Amino acid sequence: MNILLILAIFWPALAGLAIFLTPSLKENKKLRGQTVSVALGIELLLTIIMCFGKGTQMVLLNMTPTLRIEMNVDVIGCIFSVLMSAMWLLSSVFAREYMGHDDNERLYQVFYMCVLSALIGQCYAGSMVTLYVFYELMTLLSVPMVVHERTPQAVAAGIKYLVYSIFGAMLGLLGIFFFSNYLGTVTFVPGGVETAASAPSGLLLITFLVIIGFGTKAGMFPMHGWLPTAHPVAPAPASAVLSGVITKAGVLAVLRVIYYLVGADVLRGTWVQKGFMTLTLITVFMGSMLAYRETLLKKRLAYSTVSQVSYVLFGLACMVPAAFEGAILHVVAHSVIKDALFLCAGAIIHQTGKIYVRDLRGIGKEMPITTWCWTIASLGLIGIPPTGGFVSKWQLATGSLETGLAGFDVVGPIILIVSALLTAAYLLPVTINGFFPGSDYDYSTLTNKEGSKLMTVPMILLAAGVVLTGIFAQPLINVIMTAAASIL
Amino acid sequence: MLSLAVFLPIVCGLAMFACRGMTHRARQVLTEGVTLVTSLLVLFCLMNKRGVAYTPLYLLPKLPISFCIDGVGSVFAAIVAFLWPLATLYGFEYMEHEGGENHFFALYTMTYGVTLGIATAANVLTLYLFYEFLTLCTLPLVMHGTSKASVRAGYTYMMYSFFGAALAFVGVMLIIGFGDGGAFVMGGVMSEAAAEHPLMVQIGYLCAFLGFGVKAAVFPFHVWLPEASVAPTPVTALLHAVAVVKSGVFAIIRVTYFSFGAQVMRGTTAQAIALLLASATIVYGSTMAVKEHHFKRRLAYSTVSNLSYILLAACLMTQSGLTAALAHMLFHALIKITLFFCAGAVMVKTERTQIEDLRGLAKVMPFTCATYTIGAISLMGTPLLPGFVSKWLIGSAAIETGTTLGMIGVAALLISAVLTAIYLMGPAMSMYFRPLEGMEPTAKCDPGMRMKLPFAVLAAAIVLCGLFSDPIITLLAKLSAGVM
Amino acid sequence: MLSKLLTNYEETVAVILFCIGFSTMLLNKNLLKKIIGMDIMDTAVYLFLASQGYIKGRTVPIVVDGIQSVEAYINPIPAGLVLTGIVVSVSVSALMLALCIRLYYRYNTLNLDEIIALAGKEEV
Amino acid sequence: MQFVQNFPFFCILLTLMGAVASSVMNSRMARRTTLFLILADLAMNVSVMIYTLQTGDSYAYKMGHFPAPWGNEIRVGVLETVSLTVFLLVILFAFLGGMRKSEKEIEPTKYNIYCILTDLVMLSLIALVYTNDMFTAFVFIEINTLAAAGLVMMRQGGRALVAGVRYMMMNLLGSSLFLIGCVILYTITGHLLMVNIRESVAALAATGQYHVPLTVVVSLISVGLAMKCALFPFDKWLPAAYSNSTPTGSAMLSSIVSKGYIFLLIKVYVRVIGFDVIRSLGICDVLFIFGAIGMVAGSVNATRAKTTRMMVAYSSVAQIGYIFAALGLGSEMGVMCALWHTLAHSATKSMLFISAHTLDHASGDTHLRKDLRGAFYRSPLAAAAFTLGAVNLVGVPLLSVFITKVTMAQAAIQIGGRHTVIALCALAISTLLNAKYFLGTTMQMYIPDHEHPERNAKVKINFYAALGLIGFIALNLTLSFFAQGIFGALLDGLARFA
Repeated sequence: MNILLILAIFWPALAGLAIFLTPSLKENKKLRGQTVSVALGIELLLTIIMCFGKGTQMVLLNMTPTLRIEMNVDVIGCIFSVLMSAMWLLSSVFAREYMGHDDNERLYQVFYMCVLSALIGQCYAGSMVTLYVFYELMTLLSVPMVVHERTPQAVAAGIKYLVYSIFGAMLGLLGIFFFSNYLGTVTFVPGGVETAASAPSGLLLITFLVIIGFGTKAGMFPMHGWLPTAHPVAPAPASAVLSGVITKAGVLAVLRVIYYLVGADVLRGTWVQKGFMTLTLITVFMGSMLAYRETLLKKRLAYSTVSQVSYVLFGLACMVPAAFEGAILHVVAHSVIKDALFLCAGAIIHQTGKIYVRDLRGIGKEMPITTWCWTIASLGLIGIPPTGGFVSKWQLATGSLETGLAGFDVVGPIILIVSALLTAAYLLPVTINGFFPGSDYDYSTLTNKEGSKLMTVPMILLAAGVVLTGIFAQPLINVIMTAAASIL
Repeated sequence: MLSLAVFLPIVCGLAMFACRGMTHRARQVLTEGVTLVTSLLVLFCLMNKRGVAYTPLYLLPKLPISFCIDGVGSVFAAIVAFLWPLATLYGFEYMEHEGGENHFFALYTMTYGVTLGIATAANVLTLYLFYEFLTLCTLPLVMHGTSKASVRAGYTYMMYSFFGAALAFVGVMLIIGFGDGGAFVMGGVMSEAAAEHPLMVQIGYLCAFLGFGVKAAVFPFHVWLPEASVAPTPVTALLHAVAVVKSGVFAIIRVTYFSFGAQVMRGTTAQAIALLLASATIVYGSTMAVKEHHFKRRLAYSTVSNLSYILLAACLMTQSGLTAALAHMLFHALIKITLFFCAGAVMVKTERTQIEDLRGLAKVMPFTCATYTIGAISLMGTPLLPGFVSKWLIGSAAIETGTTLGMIGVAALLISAVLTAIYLMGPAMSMYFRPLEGMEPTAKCDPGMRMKLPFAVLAAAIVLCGLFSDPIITLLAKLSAGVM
Repeated sequence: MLSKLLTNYEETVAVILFCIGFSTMLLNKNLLKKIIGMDIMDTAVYLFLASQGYIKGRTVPIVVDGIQSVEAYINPIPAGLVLTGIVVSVSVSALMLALCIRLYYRYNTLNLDEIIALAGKEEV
Repeated sequence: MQFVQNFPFFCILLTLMGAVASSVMNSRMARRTTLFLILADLAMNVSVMIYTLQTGDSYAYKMGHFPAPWGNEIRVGVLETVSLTVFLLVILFAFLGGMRKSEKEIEPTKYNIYCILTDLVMLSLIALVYTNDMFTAFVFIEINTLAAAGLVMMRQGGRALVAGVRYMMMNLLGSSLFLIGCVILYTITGHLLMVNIRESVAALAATGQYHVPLTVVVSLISVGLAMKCALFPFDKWLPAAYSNSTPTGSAMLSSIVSKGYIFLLIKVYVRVIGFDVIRSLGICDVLFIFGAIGMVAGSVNATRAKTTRMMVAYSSVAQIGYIFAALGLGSEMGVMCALWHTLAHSATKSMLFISAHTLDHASGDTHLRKDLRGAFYRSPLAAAAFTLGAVNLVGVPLLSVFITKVTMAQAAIQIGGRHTVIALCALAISTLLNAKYFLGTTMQMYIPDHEHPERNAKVKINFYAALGLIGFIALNLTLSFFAQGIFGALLDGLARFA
């Protein structure tokens, strides 16, 4: 199993480098694209296999006597890893068409693969240090994806992304220093290391800082500034994984800190939990508002990410089983949905070159499949049954009622619902104007601009996923239950 | 043997002054040869002659000049011995456009010996002696250009150094006076003196700290370092990133742990002041580096802040602190010299000195830019690379002390880490992701073999140090525990 | 007090003379006067020395009417010293005077301040 | 009584004869005589030195037929001979180094007088070092003063003459204070031979009476000699006097004349009065304070000096400050430091003066510091010598002055308290200032003059100057590298000095 674990972690990176260096793949774009997809397919397989190897533990590398890179496969890790590799695969397929005429595509692929490695590593991380290590690597490796377009604003956005993330990571590092001081260890233990009911006030403060730090990646309120700048400038497949998956890396980190290091029991009811919840709620609302006011298509999606990821964080902040399940479910749902939306947006931009929402009248006529996918995805994000979004949000709402924190149990659900309405308000117009351009729409110029299969298939799959996660949510919920039971 | 290692380069350097009429080839062979031989000698001593003391002469009765390689000294000696041949090799190609090679390499070689002298000094007087010589040897190197700017830089350097020397002299004298003779003993020689007149001892420590701190570019006295970056790059790279500045740091480590003694100084006001200064310098240096637009000056400022990382760790006055200090000393040496080499290569090959001019250089000097990037990401503390390891060690050592000052130190550390990312990654990104200006993309201006070789070696060394840091750190921990 | 001064009046006079000489030498601008002051000062010193050398009721150490015990004579050394001293001071004042003449030829003044001022104007 | 024991006396006699004889010679003869005298004295001293080093003891040498209490005698020991050898070497090199230039600067008719003055300075130095009799000391002080004044005025420029006058005034004041001191000492002890004075002073001090007179005596002597050495408050006359003389003149004045007085002062403290008494009188602290102030003040003035020689001259004030501060520490270590610095400084400072003159000459008979830019390329040897001197005075380790600093610091730390702080501060500050003006000037020498490339051409310096400079360099390096031995010799010399 250890071999498989190592393989699961490093396979994408190795494959990426191999692809980059193999001379025969230098020229042949098509072949290269296929190889990448295949490689990612294998990776998906590997991660699925790993699900049967739960509890595998190993030390990857000793950096210093006190600094060990140790791995530990558990439920949460498996869920995240499978999700991530799946998303990766689909976006890579999409990318083959989208990046078709890009001459730096080769370089892009390498980093694309390496980032996945870092992510998988983070999923299987067995200790805070390990997590931090892969987190940091992932940040750096994903920068080239952001600046890929090579435009000045792309570079500027890249630097902004870098600085925000590094700052967040530094807060995380600070946390590690103090955790190893307060808790004596930074190895993950389900339910948290600190079992004593009363935690030193320093520990609470540090925990809060760490949450904010890793919240950066998840675009949580005080540190969300980079996200709307960075995601849109990246090429569509990149932005799809950036906001669909990479934001979840932040979520994962927060999750690990709260439930596997400090312990929910320690934090429950403290100012940390309240503050954290407040921040998430602010973010949820603010994100939706900004998305609503935004006219650039991709940027609007970026803002929506800001708000949606904070749903997840809110779920984590509640620290009750139901909310926890909701959170994990929403991780899955949101990844799928946001991937779908970004791919759609990418397809639209790639085929029509329209980047403003207002220009999208009649898009449904030009690109029916894309628009349908978009519609389904948006419904999912709003939370209409029977999509995954509905299940997750339902769980979140119920969970938030159970927290028993005066005020939050009322405010929480309300804000969630309000933001859901806003979500409808900023996503559906595309569909509506797209299918019903109105009487003055000139049908004569109408041509089918639908993209090739490479573009449509992933979208369709994702759209299907949106629905399926809703219908067959139960098995997933059961899995999550076990995890939740172990840590709450 | 050891004294030979110290004096061989000095003598050869002096000899080179004498014979001016050498051909390029002969000089280069001679210089490289001497350097390599010395490095081998050092290696030999490291292997076989640990803890054996040699006393070539007495300054006065009871005041010997003596050498001895002990644990901490061997680290510094090893660093120097590893880097010097590389830098010399690099220097050959670089200096061809600067001229005045004869006395340049003569002094360069002499400096090697002097630095070794510092590394292997067995008592504080010897240390001080070579410390002063270092100033004198490097002064002409700084002014090598003999332009107005370089003369001014030289003057600044000289004044600051001697200010430092004057302060250090006071400290050294107090050490010799109170700690009979001031031989280096792990744990210090001042314990009873500290009991008798604590104030004097603290003043002495501060004097020594600030005095040697001038070379280590501690905040109020850092000015000379960015100024001195007008010097030819081999000088800036080796001397102002490794030899000279590290000597300052090393001297502080020496007096802290081997003369005054960590036990004695821990918790005193002197330590507090030292720690605060170090923390201030860390942040200040990074901030200035961010503001700076001249490539080499930016790197110089980054040196300022990184040196204070080491000082911060050293002034924690715990064993883990010392370990961290040594680790960062080693890693920063490797990384910073690499960065400077890249800057130098860019300067020689394209006459570009400003950050803005680096745009798109990756197209024409891929090798150099790649090396630079490796250096940059490892200095900003990317996991799996050395910078992270040392930062980790420093941070945990600081927390371990559990003092407020430790916390402040950690805060400074992390703030500066962010700034580091800004000022190092900015150039790296513009190298790769900005269009090249004023140059044919086809023009290949990567430097020649004699420059590339050091690049390759250093880059490899950095990565290896990062991946296999465990044995290194364990060794350092042993050394800092006072094991030979 | 006064009686003390009167009883060993040589010393008193010597001190007074010394003061006169000292002040003359320092305060006067005129070179010649300075030299005179210097001489007075020296003289004062010699007077002092000579007076110390003489002991009441003893004779010069020259054998006139049969050798007597040592107590009969005064110690000749002070006298010798005085002589030497006088010689020295004479030579000193000679040198100074010669110097004065040179300076006078050069700047035809003897006022030291003026001379210094004039000399300051000359090339280094 | 071996024959070699007569040599000190012969030295004095021979030099005296030579000086007198030179008055009727022409310049070349006079010069040769001087050279011969120097070499002869050197030879004799070296042999005496070897003798004393072998016996390790010091002996008194009776002059004339009168035994101790009445007669006049000289005292010879390791300390005397070693220091005197160094001084004589300095004289030799200084004379050689400045010979040709002095010929140019002095009227040919006056040249033999110049030689005579040199002889006399040498004579009085030897006598001051050897004599064991207060009044003899006074006489030779006067001779020294007169000869030195002659050297100051030798160039006969207006400034030189004025400098001479001021020099005379200050020095005569000093020597007459010294004389009064002697006389009072004589009146209270009834002796002039140092040893006998020592005994009776010890007796007096034991009785506890005569506290005031002793204080007066010591302070008169100290102040008198301090005036002549230009200790801080009395230093106004010095720079003009030193910097307006001929090369040899300034070298001798800075490093021979003043050193003679200092040696005498040390003798008075150690041999005549005795240190325990001195300390009880509390004169030391005064000297220490003024010395410390001098160390700083002199350097401060030096940084402001426009001309090179002025700078060097002012640095002499600072160095004298070192010596007196060391004496003022009032411990054996302190005296040792003062002695060592007397030697080190005389070797260094004379070298600096000679090389400064040579460099000025090579740079087109300039005086200004800024004109020295690129001087290294004009005359490398002189520049090297100057650099060595400068670096030495800055106090770079391994060199002689650094040893002074170490000794002083250690002595101060032994005493502890206020002394430590003051001494260390003074040392630190003066180091910094020295670096500022000396190394600042030296750096300039190595920067080629880009505006006037023709000024970087090499200028030939005459053979004797080169000889002198090389000699000086050798001497300094010897003092530096064999410090341990010499220092040790002086140390046990001092033990037998009292």
